[in-house]
Amino acid sequence: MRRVLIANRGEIAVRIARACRAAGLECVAVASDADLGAPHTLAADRMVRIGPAPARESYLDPAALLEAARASGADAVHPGYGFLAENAAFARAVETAGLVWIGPPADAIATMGDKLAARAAAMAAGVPVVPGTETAAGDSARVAADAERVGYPLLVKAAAGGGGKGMRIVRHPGELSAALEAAAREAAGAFADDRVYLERLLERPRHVEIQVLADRHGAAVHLGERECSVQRRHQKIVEESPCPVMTPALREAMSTAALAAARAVGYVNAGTVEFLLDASGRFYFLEMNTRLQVEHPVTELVTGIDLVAEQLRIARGEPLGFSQADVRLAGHAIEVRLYAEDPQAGFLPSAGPLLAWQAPAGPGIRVDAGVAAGMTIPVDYDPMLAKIAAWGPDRATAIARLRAALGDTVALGPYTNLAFLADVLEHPAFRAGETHTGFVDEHLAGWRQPLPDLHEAALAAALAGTTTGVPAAASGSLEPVLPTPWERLGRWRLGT
Amino acid sequence: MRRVLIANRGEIAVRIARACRAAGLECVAVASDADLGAPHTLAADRMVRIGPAPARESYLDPAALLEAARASGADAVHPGYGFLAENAAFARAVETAGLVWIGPPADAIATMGDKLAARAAAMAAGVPVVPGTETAAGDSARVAADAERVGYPLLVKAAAGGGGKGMRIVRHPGELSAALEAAAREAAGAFADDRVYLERLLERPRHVEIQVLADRHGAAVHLGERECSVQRRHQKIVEESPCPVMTPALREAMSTAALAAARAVGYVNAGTVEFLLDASGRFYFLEMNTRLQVEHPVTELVTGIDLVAEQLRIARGEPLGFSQADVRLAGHAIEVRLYAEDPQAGFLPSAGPLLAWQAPAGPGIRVDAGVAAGMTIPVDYDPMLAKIAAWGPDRATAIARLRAALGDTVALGPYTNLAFLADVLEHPAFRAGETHTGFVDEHLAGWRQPLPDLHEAALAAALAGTTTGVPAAASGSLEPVLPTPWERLGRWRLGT
Amino acid sequence: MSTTLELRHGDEALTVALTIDGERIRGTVGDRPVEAERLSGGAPPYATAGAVVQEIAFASNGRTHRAVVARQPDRILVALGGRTYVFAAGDAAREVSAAGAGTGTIVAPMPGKVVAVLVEAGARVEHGQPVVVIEAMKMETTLVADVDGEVARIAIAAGDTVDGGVVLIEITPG
Amino acid sequence: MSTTLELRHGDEALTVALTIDGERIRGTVGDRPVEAERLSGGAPPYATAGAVVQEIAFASNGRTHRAVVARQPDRILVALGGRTYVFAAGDAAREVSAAGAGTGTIVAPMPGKVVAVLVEAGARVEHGQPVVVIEAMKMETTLVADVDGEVARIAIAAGDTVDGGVVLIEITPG
Repeated sequence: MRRVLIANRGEIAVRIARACRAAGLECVAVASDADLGAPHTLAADRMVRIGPAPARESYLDPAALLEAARASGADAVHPGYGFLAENAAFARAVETAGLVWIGPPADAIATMGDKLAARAAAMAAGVPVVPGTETAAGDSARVAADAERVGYPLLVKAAAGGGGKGMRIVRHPGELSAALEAAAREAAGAFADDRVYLERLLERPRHVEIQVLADRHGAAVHLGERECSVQRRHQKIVEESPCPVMTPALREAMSTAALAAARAVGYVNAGTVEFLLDASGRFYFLEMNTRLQVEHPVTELVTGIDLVAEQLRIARGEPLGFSQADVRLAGHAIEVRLYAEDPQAGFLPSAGPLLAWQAPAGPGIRVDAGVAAGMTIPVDYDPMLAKIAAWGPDRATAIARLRAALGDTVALGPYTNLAFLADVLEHPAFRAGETHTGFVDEHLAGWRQPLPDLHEAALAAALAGTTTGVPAAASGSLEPVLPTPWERLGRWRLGT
Repeated sequence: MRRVLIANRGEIAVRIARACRAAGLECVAVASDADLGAPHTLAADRMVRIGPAPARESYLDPAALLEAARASGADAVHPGYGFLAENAAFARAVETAGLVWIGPPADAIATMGDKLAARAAAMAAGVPVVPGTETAAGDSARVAADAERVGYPLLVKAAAGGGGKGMRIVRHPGELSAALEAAAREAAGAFADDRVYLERLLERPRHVEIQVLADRHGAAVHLGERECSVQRRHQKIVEESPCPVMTPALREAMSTAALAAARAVGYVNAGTVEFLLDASGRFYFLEMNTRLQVEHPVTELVTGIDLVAEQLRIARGEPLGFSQADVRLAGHAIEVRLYAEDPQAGFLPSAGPLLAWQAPAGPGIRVDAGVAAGMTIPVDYDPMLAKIAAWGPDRATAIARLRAALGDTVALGPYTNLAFLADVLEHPAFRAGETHTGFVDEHLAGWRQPLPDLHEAALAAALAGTTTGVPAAASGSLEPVLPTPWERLGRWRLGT
Repeated sequence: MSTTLELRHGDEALTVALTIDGERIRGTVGDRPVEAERLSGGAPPYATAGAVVQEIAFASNGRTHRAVVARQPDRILVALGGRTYVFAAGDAAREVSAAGAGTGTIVAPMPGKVVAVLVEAGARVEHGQPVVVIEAMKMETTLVADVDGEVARIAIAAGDTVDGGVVLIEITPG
Repeated sequence: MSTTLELRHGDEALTVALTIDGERIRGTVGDRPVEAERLSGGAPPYATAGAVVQEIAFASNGRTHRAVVARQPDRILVALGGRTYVFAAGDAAREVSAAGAGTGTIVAPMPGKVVAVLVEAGARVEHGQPVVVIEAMKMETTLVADVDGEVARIAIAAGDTVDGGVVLIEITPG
């Protein structure tokens, strides 16, 4: 393994490129036409174009990625998360092409990627699962009967799903058929697989997941848990480790279950077993994510273990360099996901030019970003701009550092959830560790951005107009100089 | 304690401001006329002007700082490092004004600030010191005799010195009087105290120092060591923890000596006891720095303890929240100091506009910077731009991460030691941990920057000229728009 | 030197009237008096995507503020303390806000694909009723009627790819 | 479009001659042929302190490069891979380099204070001999003669404060 193709984009591609460089490996970025010159392409040693902006013609196109690997002389492929990371056929194709797949065996991906097969595997391994139907939803009469058996409220979930796509909550029997249809349509669009099934909706559960690492020689360890309960649109926006209500006994039980689930599918490389944890301390297998997780930095911050570096080592066939006893959790880490979206409009994704971007810094602060000022946030992909994480010796310190870091963050252009995230961190229920998957709906429904410094902001806006030597428009082309924004802003020129 | 005046500038003032904010304290920055709008002034909640650019009329002026504290309603003063941090009279004046001094007792500063008194105190506490004269150098005949007794090569050191100022190496008796004169003159200028003394010059010693923390209730702990052997002009440029040749027994012995020295002067708050360590494993007390150290981040990275936060707690009278057994060293951290200086011209300090500045990021990377693009690096102060540090589970990983981070760093305008630092990290002797205070002279004398990408750089220079829509000059004034640099660059316009 | 800037934030009109003498600033923001000192520093200004971006630092009421300001032809974005303030400026600030009232014109919030049209031309709809489902940035989003009224025109069909800002459906209020 | 830029790095003259067709670049850098693809992206350009600063990204020989380039009237600074390349440009690039030869004119490398003058007018000095001590940025720095010769003029005295670039001592080579 000498040269790694990074089959992804954005912050995770930047992060993988850094790990490759630190490991002395060359790396190759891929870019759709929407991403030429994007930060992830400049973080790697090489760049290969893989197609037009739409993901299915570029980052979701196995043939384009394999050709990129061939053309660039790569001998390994890291899929990151999302896109083809959990596509068993792609994993197989990579290995068939004689390349190293930096991820789990294709069969493990296939089993865990099918939620129904995953539930069956977990149950067979003695791992508790959420009550639900064990077969795909079929004709409507049978589904209605299944739903009664599962009980309302329930969830319709895509068998091939993930990240909240193809998922619908159903509180009353009357909503069932519309929810099935919407979920199936979304699932078909997202995963080319319209199978859906039913699962009991637990009330106010915590989302707690266990990070596992397994090598090719049969060794497997866990790296503790992450709590990722604070979600909107069924997608995580705040993650932390450890879980605020974790106990040694519960961690022992959950991690034992997680390792059992991983072993049941012959797991190798990094993976995450997700559970729901109810108020009584019972937990239920939800699914296994057979790839690096978005929120892996919080685990890295509390364990000191570089998960991507371990992925590279495991893929090279090296044994794990440490045992379970060597894994120590120190302090507390919290991550927030900065999205281009409008929290005042149902978290509607936003796009367009990123006019200004300033990442925060400071002791314990880690930023994983895939953006730069002046770039356009494409409409074609997930609108996450960056992950901002803080480590502290205790949870209160981590929160205080992260809250201060958000105050130093600048992201102008698209709408962002920056101020919303700050208010999550400020919320007394969050500070008390009282989190569950309904946290946002319960505490922050109808959130409006507070405007404590509106007058100061207006003053800043006015002062910005009082500088005469403003920059002219800059363009990368050789056309005549554009009219300056200053001229176009002439309507509200200074009085004298 | 509610509002802290930060009596410093640059990166350390930014770092202290962050610690105050995370601790829920307000903070007040001070600014000389050269620093209005500098990053450290914008990192704080408030800013007070304290005088003209020259340090002795601003950051070294106790009256101006006390007046700033009064005017801003501050009830505590953090001195940072340098400037008045080790000025016992200032510490006393702060307390006399009814403010909390975030540092050690004035008497401890006074004793340790006088190198001769410090040596006496260390010897009395049973701590080994470097062989030398125990009294200030007097008439030349007696000094020559003292020098013979100490033995050549020797060092002339300022009694009030620090940071290499007022220090000269003497290899032959004929150089002695010139060295004494130069050292005394430099010491008089820097410290208003021309006393100098002689110390044996150890051959190829390591500089190893122990970080201590002591509260007002008699508890004191150490946080392990830092090795800071890589120096130029007697100033550290690379620091790491742990020391590559440290053993548990040696750490036990050195930290016991360090705590004994601290207790001997009734030490409270954060301090550092510096030792020289010879090849045989013997160590000698060098001096105690009675303040936060520039290189404190490497200790924070391996212990997880926030030294500035602890300083604030101790100053408030709180007991240490942990015992020696709670202090664990995990992994390895290395810091480099990025200076505006020319390593090809004897590390001559450099100044002027910082045209571009980009800090690196990534797992394990911490940057403490006090600069921003567009600011002018003043000629009036120490030319350190930033500290760039990397943590890794082991020394090799820390080096690899830090080396990659330096490759991502951009600092254009003044000369910098960026490429020099990278070559220190690349050097086989550094990688082998074979460091001593003569490392730079032994391995990197006559260093010239390698030019591996000269042709690519020339290509970039040419491409930069092919963009037409360049920004016009920007100014903060209301004068007519300046001629654009583009116009002034007309002599080397494009051909067509 | 004096300067006046008419801004609007949401429904709130804010006139900023300042007298600037070197770094000293006096005047009013809305109905509040303001006194401030402009601070130098901050990154150099630049232009991108039709906006001028500047860092603005000032001290007011003893406190230091650092804002990043992006000026576009019709709006000014200000990042301050981790929050973004979006001001309408110029003519846009003087337009009477119709926000909240609803216009009956349903536009695509961003480029995307129409997944489903949930109403027919001529149908009566109520405020809040789902009318069209659009998929953009990998999420299905349901757009709802912003008035009670009658569907006057449906400009798109399921499967269409649309640009941001394009009118999808027009509803005659009533 | 074609462009030619004469650069000098130290004593090495480097002429860059390029033909640019969209993002395709061909030509020579010094005596080496070059073929590259310009990449978009990077932060917007800005101007500060008389320099234009741009991020330049390109791929060449299969490798991606990201440089930050600051253009000043007589020189171009390029940050690439953690190293800084300083090119003389324009007329400055065409001047025959006198570097290394020495001129006998000792100038202050930066603003500072003269601590000591170590020679007298009329004295003979040797290349490398200390002639003046200056304190700047908290460090004493010793300036040495860059030629063998005779001290023709001493323009300053101990205690003087001097600006950067000011002539301190002139030595007639010989």
